[in-house]
Amino acid sequence: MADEFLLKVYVAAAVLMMVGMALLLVRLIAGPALYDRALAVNSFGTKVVLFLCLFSLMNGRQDGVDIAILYALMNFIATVAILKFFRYRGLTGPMTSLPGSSKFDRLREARRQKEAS
Amino acid sequence: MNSHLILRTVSKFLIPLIVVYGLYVHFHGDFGPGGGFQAGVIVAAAVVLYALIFGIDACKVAVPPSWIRIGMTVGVMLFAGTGVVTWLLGGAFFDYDVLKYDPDHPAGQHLGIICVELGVLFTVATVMVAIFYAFGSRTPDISDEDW
Amino acid sequence: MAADNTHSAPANPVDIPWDAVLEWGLALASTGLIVSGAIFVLAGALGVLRMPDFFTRMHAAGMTDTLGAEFILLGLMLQAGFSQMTLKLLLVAFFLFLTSPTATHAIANAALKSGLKPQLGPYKAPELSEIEGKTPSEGAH
Amino acid sequence: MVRYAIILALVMLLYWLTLSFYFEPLIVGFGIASVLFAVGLCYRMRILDSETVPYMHTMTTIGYFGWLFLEVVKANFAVVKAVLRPDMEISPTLLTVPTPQKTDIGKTMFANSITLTPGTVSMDIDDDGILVHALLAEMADPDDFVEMGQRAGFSVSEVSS
Repeated sequence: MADEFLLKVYVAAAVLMMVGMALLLVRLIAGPALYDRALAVNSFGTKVVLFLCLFSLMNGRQDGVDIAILYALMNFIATVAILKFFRYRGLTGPMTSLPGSSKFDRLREARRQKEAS
Repeated sequence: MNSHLILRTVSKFLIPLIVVYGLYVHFHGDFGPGGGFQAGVIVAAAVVLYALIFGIDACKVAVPPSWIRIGMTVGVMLFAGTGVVTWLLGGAFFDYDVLKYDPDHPAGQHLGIICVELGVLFTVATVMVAIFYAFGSRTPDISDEDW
Repeated sequence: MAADNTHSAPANPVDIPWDAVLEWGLALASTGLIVSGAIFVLAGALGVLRMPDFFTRMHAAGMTDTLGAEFILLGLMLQAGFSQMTLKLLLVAFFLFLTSPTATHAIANAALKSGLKPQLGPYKAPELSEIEGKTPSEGAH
Repeated sequence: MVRYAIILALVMLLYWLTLSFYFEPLIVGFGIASVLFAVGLCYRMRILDSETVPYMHTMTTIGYFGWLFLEVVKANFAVVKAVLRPDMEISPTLLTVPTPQKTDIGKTMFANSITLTPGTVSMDIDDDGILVHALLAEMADPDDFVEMGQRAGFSVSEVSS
């Protein structure tokens, strides 16, 4: 009884979320600046995560939640990579330096300079 | 103070979590979605995140290219070596049952799959990092006006 | 169940089906959370579509990421009960709580550094009659 | 650093068990191997410090997240109203909020809390403080952020690294 009712609720929420995703796709295509598109992709990813959670509870399986965790993490990395590429025109340069300078670090620094020369 | 402070702190926090998650995906290929290929990509993604934040030079110190070369080779050798071992033991190529025969329980299958998947994990993770190093080390040859 | 322990009452006139009440209560609570979360998500998407400039769109997207996500995940957690699924959903919620503001901050920072100027001061959406007179490109911005 | 490595290993093992829920010796053994690999990688990456391992403040952080969630719920309705109104009366404002926190992780917590609260997004962080973009003019009061800043600083105990 309650299960059938909940199934309907899940389907309704999934449909609402799909409408939201369609709206975001419009922004993704129309967005005047690159950053609008990056924002739309990031927000789309969040919705995909929620959608996967809904879907896996609907099926009663855990696989979807695993993929959702992964998607949440990869979404972050993808956003950082896109932004870094378009800001520095490359993925290599450091955005920030590593803290600390222990003896171990100095040894490694010496080794790196030896390799470079 | 660097304006990338927030990115740095959050990324540092996330790197071990991503690595452990990748290896979880690897070792649970039996029970859920996962396996060597996906796990390799996830572990490589953690390294790529580190390289994005701290620069590729720091990343090459942490994960040296020599390790990458060794990892690629070891992975392929683990994969092919499992097949050769089964072959030498008298079975067909990748006939895992020869490794440890047990009529009730597919122990040989488990052992063989673990070895093969470990090889896939090594190869995929290291090749992904190698591709990132190779592409990332290129200087952009398109001028800014062409974008 | 609770009625079984009270030995003073010889016959229980109205046997309340506690299991069904609990089940329906949980179902209704999680329905409320999930539906309101989905509405927040939809409102966020609508905001991303109709806000005037990039920096204001960011707020709408952030709304989706926080309250919409947390409400939906809370509703799902109520349904999952005490199980591994709840722990995994908690992890999803935690990662979203951590990564989505960071990603929003990173996008905002990159846009600011690349020279995108935020549009400041009071703003009102143009009337429908005003839009019709203009060219589509002006209306979209 | 050894202390951080041990704490990180314990927390990662807990995380693995949460994900896995198989308590057979073989799988747990694989888990321990994975945890050791992750800690080793962190050691190679030179990120074993109080920012990678902020798990000592878990209890205060959970309390802070509870308070923050209420703030988020309160702030959300104003934004939803602004978004859904047909005439959409908004007044974007920029302001600078000082950061009283001493550690980087405290500052991160504060900036992320500002971003999480709908209607305000932290855009840049430097020595002066955090540059905040507010959607509505009434949200752009630096005094409103003082309590959040104090709580954010308290939630990570503000022990200098």
